[in-house]
Amino acid sequence: MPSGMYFTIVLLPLLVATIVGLFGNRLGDKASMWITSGGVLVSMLLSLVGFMEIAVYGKPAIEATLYEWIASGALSVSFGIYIDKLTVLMLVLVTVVSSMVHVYSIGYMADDPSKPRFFSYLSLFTFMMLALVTAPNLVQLFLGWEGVGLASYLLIGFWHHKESANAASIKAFLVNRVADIGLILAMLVAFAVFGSVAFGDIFASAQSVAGQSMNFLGMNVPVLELFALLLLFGAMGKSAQIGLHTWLPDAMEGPTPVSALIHAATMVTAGVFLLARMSPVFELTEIALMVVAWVGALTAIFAAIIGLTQTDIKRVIAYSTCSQLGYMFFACGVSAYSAAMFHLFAHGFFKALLFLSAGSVIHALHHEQNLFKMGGVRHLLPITYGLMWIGSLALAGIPPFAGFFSKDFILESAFMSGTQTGYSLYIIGTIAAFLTAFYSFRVLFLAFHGTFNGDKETFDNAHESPFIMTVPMMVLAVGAIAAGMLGLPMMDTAWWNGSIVIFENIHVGVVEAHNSPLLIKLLPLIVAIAGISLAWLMYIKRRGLADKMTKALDILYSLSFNKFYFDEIYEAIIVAPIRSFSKFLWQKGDVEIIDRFGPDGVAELTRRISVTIRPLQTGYVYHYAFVIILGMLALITWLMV
Amino acid sequence: MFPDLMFYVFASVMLIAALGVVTAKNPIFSVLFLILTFLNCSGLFILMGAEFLGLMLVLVYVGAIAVMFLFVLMTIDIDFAMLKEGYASYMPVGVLTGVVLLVELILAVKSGLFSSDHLITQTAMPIPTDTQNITAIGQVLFTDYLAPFQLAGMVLLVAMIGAIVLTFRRREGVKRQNITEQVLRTRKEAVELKKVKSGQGLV
Amino acid sequence: MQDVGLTHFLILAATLFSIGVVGIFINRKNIILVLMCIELMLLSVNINFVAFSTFAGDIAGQIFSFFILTVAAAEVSIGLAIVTVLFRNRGSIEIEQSNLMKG
Amino acid sequence: MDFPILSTITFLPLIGSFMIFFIMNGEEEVVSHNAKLAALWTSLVTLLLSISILFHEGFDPASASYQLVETADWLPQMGIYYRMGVDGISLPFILLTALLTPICILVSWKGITTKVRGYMAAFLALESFLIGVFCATDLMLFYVLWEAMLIPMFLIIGVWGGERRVYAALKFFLYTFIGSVLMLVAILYIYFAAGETYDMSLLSNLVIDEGAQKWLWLAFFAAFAVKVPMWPFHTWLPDAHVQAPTAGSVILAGVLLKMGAYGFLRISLPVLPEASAFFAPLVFTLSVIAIIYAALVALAQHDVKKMIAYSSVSHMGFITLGIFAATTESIQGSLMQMVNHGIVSSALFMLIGVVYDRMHTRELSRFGGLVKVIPLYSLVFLLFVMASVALPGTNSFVGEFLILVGSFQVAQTATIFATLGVVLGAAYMLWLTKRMIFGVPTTAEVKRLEDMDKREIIMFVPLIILMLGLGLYPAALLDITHASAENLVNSLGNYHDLIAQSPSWPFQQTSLVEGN
Repeated sequence: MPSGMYFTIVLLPLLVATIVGLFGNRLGDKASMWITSGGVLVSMLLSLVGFMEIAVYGKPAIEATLYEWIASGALSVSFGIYIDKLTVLMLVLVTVVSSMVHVYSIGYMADDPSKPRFFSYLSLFTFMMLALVTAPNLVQLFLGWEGVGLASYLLIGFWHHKESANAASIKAFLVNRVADIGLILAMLVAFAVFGSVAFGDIFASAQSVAGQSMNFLGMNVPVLELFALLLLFGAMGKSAQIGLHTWLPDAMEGPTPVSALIHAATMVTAGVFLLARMSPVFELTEIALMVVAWVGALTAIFAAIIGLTQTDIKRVIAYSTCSQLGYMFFACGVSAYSAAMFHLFAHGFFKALLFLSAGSVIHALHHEQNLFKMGGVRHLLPITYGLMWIGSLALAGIPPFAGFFSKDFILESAFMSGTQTGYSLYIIGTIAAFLTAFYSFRVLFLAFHGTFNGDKETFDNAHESPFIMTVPMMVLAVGAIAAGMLGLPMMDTAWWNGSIVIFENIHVGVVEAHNSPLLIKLLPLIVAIAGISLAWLMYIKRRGLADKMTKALDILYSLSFNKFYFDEIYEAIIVAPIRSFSKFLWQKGDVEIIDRFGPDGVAELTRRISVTIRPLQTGYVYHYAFVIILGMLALITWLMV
Repeated sequence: MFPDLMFYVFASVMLIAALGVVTAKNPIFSVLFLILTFLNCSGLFILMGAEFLGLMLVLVYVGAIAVMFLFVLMTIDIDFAMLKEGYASYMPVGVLTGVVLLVELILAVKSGLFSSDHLITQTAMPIPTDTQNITAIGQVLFTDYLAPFQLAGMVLLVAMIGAIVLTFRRREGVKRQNITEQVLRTRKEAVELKKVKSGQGLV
Repeated sequence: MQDVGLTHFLILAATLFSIGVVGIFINRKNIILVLMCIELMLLSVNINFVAFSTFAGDIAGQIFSFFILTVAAAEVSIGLAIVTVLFRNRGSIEIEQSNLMKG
Repeated sequence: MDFPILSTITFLPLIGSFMIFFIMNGEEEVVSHNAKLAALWTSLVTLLLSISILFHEGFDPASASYQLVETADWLPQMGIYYRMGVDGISLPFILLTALLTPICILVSWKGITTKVRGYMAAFLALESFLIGVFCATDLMLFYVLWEAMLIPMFLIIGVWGGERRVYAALKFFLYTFIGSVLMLVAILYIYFAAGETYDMSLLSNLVIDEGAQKWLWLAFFAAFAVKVPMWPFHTWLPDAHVQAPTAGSVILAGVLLKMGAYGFLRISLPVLPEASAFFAPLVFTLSVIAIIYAALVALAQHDVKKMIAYSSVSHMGFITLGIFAATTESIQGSLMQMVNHGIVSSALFMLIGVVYDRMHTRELSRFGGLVKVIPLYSLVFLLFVMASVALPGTNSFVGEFLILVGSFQVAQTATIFATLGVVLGAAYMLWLTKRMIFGVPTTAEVKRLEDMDKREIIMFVPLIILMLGLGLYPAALLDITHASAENLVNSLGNYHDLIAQSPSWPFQQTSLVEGN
């Protein structure tokens, strides 16, 4: 079976996760760590082989079924794999980052008492993510989708004694669940419209239903727009797009390797993957694509603005993830799926690298995450410092790093689409690029330059991380550098061999992107350099400048610092009303209405009536006998008359 | 004429005895009157050709029930005179009810609904003419009415058990067998080893 | 005086029944007497059954009478057992005192 | 006639019950122990026998008709016969009952200390009647067993329950009894309408005029909706659950609630299709209210058991929605979801029972940080929480998804609102998990807790296996139900067209896909 290798890639992490999950305590910490890491590493090697096969040698896509999972009526859902270029790209990204994070965690979690649990969760996550990207149908994708959500829930709340970690894990799960409604409904619509949930069937009949509309909640909606918008809603949750992003920063409560793997490189990109996977559908829509582009662009700038002022090193990177995901959505919205996937791929490496570097700093400083309590540690952590530079440059979009090419391509595609919307999107994207460069170097300068602001003891004890942690970071750094160069062919739609579909005659921007004016091409680079310079100016050259600006832009600053009050608004308009409404339903609805007029009311009525007629029962037998006789007399009389 | 005459004799004695039952001062007399009532009734039954039932009446009512009444009355030590108190106060309403009832019943009987011409005779289980009454009853009772007959037996059994259970008293200080305890007994509890010193005995 | 017929027996039974009813009323305090009066009433029912049986020429009436006999016996034995227990527990067989069933 | 396997599994527990109740005598302690053992073995043998049905040569899962049929005279003068038979709709419930009873007996092994003999006897009798209800194919036999089941359950709640057990038991009894009395009237009507027969296999051919159908439907609805329970007839459930002993809750949630849904599938839909179509929008409306309302109320609970009880109401809302949507997918989904709910909520009640046995409280605020003290327990708890929120890979996902897929084509708006229940369900279950399992152990009694012992592990193992097994390989169940569900849907004829003409309730279906 040629597909055997791919099944191995997917199932191996599950196997090791189960072994370690069930017998971890008996195997011991060391064995648990190496079994899981080994399993994922093998998976990674096989993925690379698969990448060579499919992506480099261009073998046709593989579709294979393990067994039929759900079959009822017209519905048939199978467990299987669907391996095309899109998938192998994700396979490589997921397995590489995951295995590196596994290895890194061996060092990072050295002091943690429950290592087997942590590693089995990590491997479980890897399995779920692989199941997601290899899914041949929406339902299996949903399995992986929820599975990664579960793993994320478990890992965010890994330190379950921390109240904030528990709250964050629930928040992550619930916000994602809200978005899942979109995905569930999308599956329902898919089944109703296409009669199937398999990608192949959907793509095959997408064209033919393009003109149809259906009734949805009393409105008459074009079928494909509806389907695409529902998918988008689902994707927004996982990928933390504006409105549904609130869980991502909180998710930083989890251990840092988790943030690197789940909340930067892989899980959060599932939404983008979904959009790219469904490109044959999105290409047929108009409104949906535009909404995707706007959601992405708004998220990109909005998250970047918040990222400017955060003080927690991980939160800054989290907002930057959010913003970069916005870029990817934005790219999908302007039909530049290939650029989105390219950006996703490169971003996976450098963002994981950034997180792991941040983790290295945090580890060295005894779990200090506040940027303003760091500073000047570049001599103590030279390797981390160097790697952080690579990551930040890649994030800021400086050539020859990957970020440069993909970001450029996205912005050019927007600009060349030639519409008003395209121009506005281009401007927003460019501003976001400036902000990105600024805040990423703000982190770098605040953490590594200047003087140390924490307590002295911590500083004295700070030391470079062990090799087990730095080596994976270096591997990722190599990936971050190489991805940009090696990935260039991906920009060409033809490279994707049909796994991404773009209607180039409609969405001209993608084709024309290469022909954009030089200024348009260079502007993102220029603003990025400007952003870095500004960061240098504010945080190294003249340290007082930052405070002055804060005071000058008081309102803007507090808006950004308080994350535009999203959490507070949600609490006030959704959470609190639901809480009091549920209490109302219970105490008024159930107790005071249903019970009062239902069973208790009837019982009370019965009781009252019986109290009224109770005295009739005197308890004297001869009274009863007397009544019987009277009754008999009456009966006889009645019969005779 | 003779059977008619006998009817009037039996009937009048029976009614007088029945009145005696309800009015006698001493309950013992009531029971004796009750026996008299039963005996006369038994005579009526025989007059009607139901010899078996008539004799059963004597056996069951006089032999068993009435004796039981007597027995209970004797064993219960009670001031019966006290129970007669207020005897008069209920008399008017009691008698009134009784009279009204009687009048109505007689009117009902006299209305002719129950007269012989309305009777559908010789239908379900005709009385055989060639056998004795007891044989006839037996032939029906042990065939068509077998199940009710068995049930009647069950009723009597239950009544017997019921009466025993009701009056049964568990007395203190009476030793009883406890099977579980016996089975659960271990060697340790049952046997005690004592060293007997030679020439001394145990006591 | 006419020939003795069904009507005579029915009236006799009715009279006996009425006497039983009156008896229950005037002897309401004494449970034993009440029981005896019930016996009287049952007897009147028996008379009816047997009379109908005879005059209709159908043996079923006698069979039913037989069953009533059984029930009467059972009733008396239980009734008297209750009286005995009542007396044992309360030292009295007055009905007025047994009104625990009062609502 | 072949070996009467259905009668055997129905009456074996009853015989066991009689043996325990009337024969065992003597020392309290010995009797208790023997009663437990006897009950356990009886129920285990019943379980084995009922599993053997699956491999019985007389049973063909591809056939939709009643199989392993047994017929005998009961009261032939009144047209009442003893008819037994199974098909794909009833078999899952028989297996579920047979599985849950031994587990319930294990659950009560230590928790029940008084009148153990009576308790075990009541449980076996309950099992017997429940299996009987699902096996019966004679309406009168069905009714008799349906009512008979009330007695042991009433006793289990009323005698071995919590503080307000009498209130709860009476509420349970009266609620269900009123419903079933109305059902009796309807059954009698059908008896005469069908030409004096109670044979259920003939009923689907019965033609009843529409006006009468509606009344009959309402009468059956009274019985079934209370049992399910549907909003607003649900208020007995939280009380009954809270007061019942753990095993009582398990069997109540696991099997008893399913009887109502089973009745809808067995009688309402096939016998009264026109009336069902007429009232379907009403059922959709009530189902959606139940899903959302109960989930919201569950959010406000502080008593763990009450919360799970309300979650049951919410989950059952999905099931009624699926049944009356009446597509093959939705009916198979409902059947599957009933089994799932039987597994998952039973397990949750058992889990609550485990800590209740140790701490004698169900107040949420008294727990917290259990994962630190009793990790194995917490793992199992988490597993079942995930199953309860219908995570893919667990059995509940398959059931819920099939229901939604099937109903979406028939009751679109209702289905869309029902998906909200998915979020709310996750909300209260995760909140519960957080308060109970995670955090730091605060009270001294929590710190003293001991983890699950062998007996407790044994009773969870089959449930965990089933939960994951059915989640990953649902065909095991879907294959059994497939033929019957399809047959039922086909026999409904123009049911779906009729729904569109029914009076407009808030959740009214309109045609789905239109060409341009």
